[in-house]
Amino acid sequence: MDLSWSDAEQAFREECRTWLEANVPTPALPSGDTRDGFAAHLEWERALHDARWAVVSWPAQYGGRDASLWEWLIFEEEYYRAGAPQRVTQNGIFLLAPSIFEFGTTAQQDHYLPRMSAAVDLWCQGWSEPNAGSDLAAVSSRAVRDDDAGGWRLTGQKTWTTRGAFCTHVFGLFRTDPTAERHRGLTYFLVPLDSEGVTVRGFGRLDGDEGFAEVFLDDVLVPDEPPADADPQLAAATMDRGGILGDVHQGWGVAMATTTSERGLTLRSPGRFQATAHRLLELARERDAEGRLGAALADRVVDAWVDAEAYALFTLGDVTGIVEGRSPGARSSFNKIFWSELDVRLHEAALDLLGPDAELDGPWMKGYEFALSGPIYAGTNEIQRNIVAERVLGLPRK
Amino acid sequence: MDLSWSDAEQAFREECRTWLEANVPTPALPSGDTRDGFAAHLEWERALHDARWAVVSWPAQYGGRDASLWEWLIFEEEYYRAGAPQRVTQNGIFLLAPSIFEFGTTAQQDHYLPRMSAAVDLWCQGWSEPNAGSDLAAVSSRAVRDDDAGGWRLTGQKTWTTRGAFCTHVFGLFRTDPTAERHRGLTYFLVPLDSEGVTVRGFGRLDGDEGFAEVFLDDVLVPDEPPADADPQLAAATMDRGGILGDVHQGWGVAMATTTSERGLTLRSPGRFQATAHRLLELARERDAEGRLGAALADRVVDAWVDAEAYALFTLGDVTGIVEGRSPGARSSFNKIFWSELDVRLHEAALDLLGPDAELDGPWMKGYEFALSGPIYAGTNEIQRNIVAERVLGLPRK
Amino acid sequence: MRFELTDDQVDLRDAVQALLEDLCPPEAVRSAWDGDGRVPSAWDALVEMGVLGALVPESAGGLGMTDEDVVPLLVECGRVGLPDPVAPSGYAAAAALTEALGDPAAAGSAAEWLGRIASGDVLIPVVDAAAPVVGAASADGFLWCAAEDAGPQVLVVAPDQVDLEPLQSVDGGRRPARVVRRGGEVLLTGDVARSVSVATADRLALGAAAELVGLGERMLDLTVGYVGERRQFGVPVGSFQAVKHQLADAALAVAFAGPLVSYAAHSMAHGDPDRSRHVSMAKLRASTAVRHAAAASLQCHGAIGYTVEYDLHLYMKRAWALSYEHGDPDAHRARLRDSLGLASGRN
Amino acid sequence: MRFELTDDQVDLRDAVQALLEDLCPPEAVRSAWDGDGRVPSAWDALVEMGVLGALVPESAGGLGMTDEDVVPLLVECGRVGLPDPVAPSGYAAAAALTEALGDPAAAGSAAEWLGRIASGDVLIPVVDAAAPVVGAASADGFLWCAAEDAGPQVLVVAPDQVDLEPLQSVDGGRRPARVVRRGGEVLLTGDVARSVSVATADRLALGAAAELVGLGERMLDLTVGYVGERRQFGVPVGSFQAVKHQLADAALAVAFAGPLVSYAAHSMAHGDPDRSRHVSMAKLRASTAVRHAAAASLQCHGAIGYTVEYDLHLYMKRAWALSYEHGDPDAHRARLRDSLGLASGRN
Repeated sequence: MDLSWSDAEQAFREECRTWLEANVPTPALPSGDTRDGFAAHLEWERALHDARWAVVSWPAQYGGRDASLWEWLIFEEEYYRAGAPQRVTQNGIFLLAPSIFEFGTTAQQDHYLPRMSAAVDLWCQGWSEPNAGSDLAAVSSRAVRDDDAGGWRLTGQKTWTTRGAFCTHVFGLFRTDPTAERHRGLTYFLVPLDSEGVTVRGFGRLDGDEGFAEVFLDDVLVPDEPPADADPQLAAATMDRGGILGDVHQGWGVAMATTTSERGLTLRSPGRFQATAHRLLELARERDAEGRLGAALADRVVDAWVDAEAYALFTLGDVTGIVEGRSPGARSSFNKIFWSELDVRLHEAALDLLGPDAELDGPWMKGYEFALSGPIYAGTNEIQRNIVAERVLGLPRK
Repeated sequence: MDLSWSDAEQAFREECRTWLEANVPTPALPSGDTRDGFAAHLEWERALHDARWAVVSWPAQYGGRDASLWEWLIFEEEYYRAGAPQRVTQNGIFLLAPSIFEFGTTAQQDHYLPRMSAAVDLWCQGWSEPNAGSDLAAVSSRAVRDDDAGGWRLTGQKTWTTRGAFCTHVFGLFRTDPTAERHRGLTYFLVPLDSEGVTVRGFGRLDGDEGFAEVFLDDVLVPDEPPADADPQLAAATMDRGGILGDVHQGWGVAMATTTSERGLTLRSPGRFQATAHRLLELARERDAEGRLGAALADRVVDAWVDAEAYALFTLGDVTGIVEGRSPGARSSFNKIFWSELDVRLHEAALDLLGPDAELDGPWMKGYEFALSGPIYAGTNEIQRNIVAERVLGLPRK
Repeated sequence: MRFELTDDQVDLRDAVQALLEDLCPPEAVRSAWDGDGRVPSAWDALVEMGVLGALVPESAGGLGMTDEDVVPLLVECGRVGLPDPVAPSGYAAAAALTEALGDPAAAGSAAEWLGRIASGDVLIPVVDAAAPVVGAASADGFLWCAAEDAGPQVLVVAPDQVDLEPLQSVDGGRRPARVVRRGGEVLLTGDVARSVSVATADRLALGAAAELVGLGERMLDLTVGYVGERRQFGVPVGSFQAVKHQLADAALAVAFAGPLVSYAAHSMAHGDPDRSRHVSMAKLRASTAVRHAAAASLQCHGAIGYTVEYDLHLYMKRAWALSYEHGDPDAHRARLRDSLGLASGRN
Repeated sequence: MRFELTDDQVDLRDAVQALLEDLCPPEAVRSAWDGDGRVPSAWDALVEMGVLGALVPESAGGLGMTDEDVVPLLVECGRVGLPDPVAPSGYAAAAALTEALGDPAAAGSAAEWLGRIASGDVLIPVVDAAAPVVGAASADGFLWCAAEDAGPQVLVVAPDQVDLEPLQSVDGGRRPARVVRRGGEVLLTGDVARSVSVATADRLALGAAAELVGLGERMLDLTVGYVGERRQFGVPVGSFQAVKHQLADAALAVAFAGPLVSYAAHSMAHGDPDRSRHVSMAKLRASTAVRHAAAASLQCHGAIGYTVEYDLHLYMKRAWALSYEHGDPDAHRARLRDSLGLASGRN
């Protein structure tokens, strides 16, 4: 066991902290899930990119620093400790990029990744449909071959698309073989939202932000990949109009690559929860100084704080394994369940500290509302518990 | 709303309290689930019977007082408040008697009920089998018709039979029609344990008492009911050798009568948990007086105490409804879940108060071990939650 | 012994339930968010029906009912998420003024205010001036319980005798404000003021507990309906055991909170010496049970519950707010610790 | 940065695991209940392998290892439910005596005792004389941390210098007793005695936490095996979502306790200034997680788990006992409150 950071890692942390201290906007930006706030966040994203902090673990050619997973953890820790803004580009970076790295052609990687890290292309996810939420394989949006136009024509409806009203592109699964069963016959499409036939309707989220959208597609043409020997400019223009990631009918596997990616959402950076735990502790100390902290409530603060530390340590173990080539596999469902429910507990403890003021629309209530989405999105915790039971513990499916 | 007791009910309570104060044995009897303890408990049961406290809500002709359900509640409250011994006859009184009242012939009622209330016949239940626990309808013990002998021949194995090694009779379901499916083709038999072909093997329970037994039946003859015009003495002798309750192949319905009986196990008397809550409070006050009661732990005591009160009030509502002819129906599953998990919480809080001494083999640890069986027996709480969801809330079965 | 509403009480409750279902559907609650936090048609109908004056003595123009009659109606107000201040004004303040009728010096003002309450004016009780006061902006007055240096006082305070600092609640139908008092008419002092202050705090807590129970039942109804319809993996979501058990647990918690609320109403009506304890039991359990129901409801809805276009959030946010108002769970546990003789448990 | 055992540590742990699986099956634990609470064959093999002397410096006849090496072995002792006092004697007492080697006056006795521990003698540490002391009856001596009026002392106490009052534990493999000291040889006094006392209490707590993690994993293994085989309603019990989710939750709790135990071992080994805090985190979470695992295991087993003929109870009762020993969850939460600067939270 070696819990020390190398000199290079320490230097990385220093550089990162110094830059964040100098650049994190104050006062805090308005929510990135509102129209005005999103614009402000885009400026921040572009500043991050210019200083090469947008995607530290990516190759330099795509805007990254070739940072190790340890350095990525350090970056995240510093980012949350600095109270830096939420990442409105995260659905591209965490959900789509891993699949592009694994399944994209070199041409696709070269085209899409730099535009993503520079916050030029702004990606939202098109997983859920009105009748396909937890049951992702039930998607009914379809894509029909159009040989004359040299591509596919997409029709259907996607929903719960976070920040969809502010983004430029959507990625998602469409049924290309209507005769195949469920997981089969799906293809992973990339679609610009300014394509003809796309309509986006924003709607309100629990916390009052216009953070969700429905995306309607009506006979939207997505062109085939340009031939390898195509004129580069022409090829770029074609890819600007969208494309297919991975093989036709193989979209399920492409999508699943995200869910097991170590840089995906399942490995939520511990820094986020440790920063929240730290703020919780500060709040409890204020109450304590006022002589208004009950011991029972203090114990709930202790429990939540301990769990944030436990999550950080569990993640260190995961990352050690990944760095040494051992994938956590289905154990990543442990992470998803734990961080999402921890986040709720941290905020509940804070609201309890606020007592009669808890209902006021402050940062803790906002944070609580957001935390409540954690057990629902990215695979409900019911699904995650099934995965733990069946794939980690080995209980029978039926 | 009228939360006062009538003069008659007050007088009943006084009589009951006075008798209990004079008669409850001190020191407390050893556990009735041990061989010696069981014998001591039998003496107590017979004293109860002689004073007509054994089955207060039964008709006087069977040893009762024709007490109302309210008076039964009063009796139970006083019984637990007085710290009177556990009822080793309870499986007969609570599980079998309701079915005899509903399905027994007059001859069976006249024969079995007085012997049960007098603790002459000591009944244990034969529900579970090695492969039929929660899934009671999976019983495989069978009964085959023997016309020559004028009865049925029973073969099979029953298990988890509480106090089976000390009892005189067993009741349970046997498969009389092997071709019928699951719930169908079962018959409810009454069997003396001294019948030829019965073997009883006691074994140990979690709490160290020899409280369980397996009952093996090998070609055990249970005679048909004597004809209505039979000589009374001969009829009694026949019934002494066992019989069938209800109709052949209709045993499932007979057994289920118990589970919905207001005097069955689902309506656990609140007095039991209020008495435990009272002891818990006393323990907490002792710790408090020593300056060793943390506020967080005090809060757990408060929560458990409140829940014991809530259970008592919920039961008052149930009893009001029953008295006025409204059956609680599937809502009785609420009671089972609540009292069984409340009992665990009450004991956990007490053990937490004991701290390093919690592991010692005292009454709280014993009580905790017993409480842990609550969520398992009489229909696991998983089954009860299914019932609540499907029959109270109306969620779809499939 | 009979632990159940009388037939008359059931009839009144059912009538109020029908009225509110008709006049306070989710759309009306949404309008209240966009407007001033009121649903005028429902309020007027409740006034018409006598609900606001239910507790007001007949001599003062009311129905002369008791806590036992009124508390079940507050459950119904909660069930529809009515944002209007029925509980503070028509229950807690009305009961306090009824006490004040017994004091010759206060009787005149008290009778006048009771009449105004019965006809729909709003008198908001304030027992903890540090906490946000809901409905302050549209109040016709405040019934103020003050702990002055000279001793406890109960006052009636006019809107122009206070300074308001409006606050934003997570529930847009509530309009909390911090209120600072600059004047007022002293109604009661001394021991009577003290006991009226305690009883007013108790009724505010019990009123919130009753509304919480209604909200809990409403959220569960919504959720049971949704998971019975919504299909995933080829079956209704509600057929999954994980969903069933979450909802069974939440329903169980709410089912056991209800009797504590009824019991506390009985205690208040009969002046039971342990009534404050019973109120704390009711508010504690209603708060924890309904938070539990809110969490289960949201989780079982999945993403749709997380949108403002769906109705769940209207009831959930009200439930959150009420669970903290008039004594959060920790505050009532602390009062119960004292009441149960565990007062020194402070380590 | 590397949060994982070294290959050498893994090899040693695997060897101990294999040895214990072989020599301490459930039947051996049962025999210990009927006998004197010991499993001699396993103990002798562990002595032979050097486990009892793992922490003893090489100069005193041991392997000179650290907390990081030894704690994973205690997880394995827990996994098989070994009742023998490996953690108290071979870990907590051995570490204390190693500290005492640095004091010229104490070094002689300390070295002698370290040698005896490594060769299998039992030295039981006592840091809280009011609490039951497990294994007291078969101890060759006690390492006694006493808070005398004159200041802290660490003593070695012989069996004939104590009075024992035997107690009955729910776990028949444990032999607790109340121990009253009548004499003893003072090894350390003053600040060194104080710091050794704290470190000894920490190691006792951490040893229990490590055993708890092993017990939790063992109970879950047993349960997963059972519900995979046991059929009801025509399917394996383990295919019901309610069973799956109970076990997933319990496994999750245990999985997140493990890293806290490893981290605390690292802190103890490296003298981290926050080591006591880290130990409290580990013991708190190991206790709550493994109680959770015990409850889920029993419930998912149904009635069979409730019998003494089935093995589950052997591990469950040990888990209960260890969760209370050397600081129950409330005690460690209190220490964490202080450590996190919430010391005055006493209302």
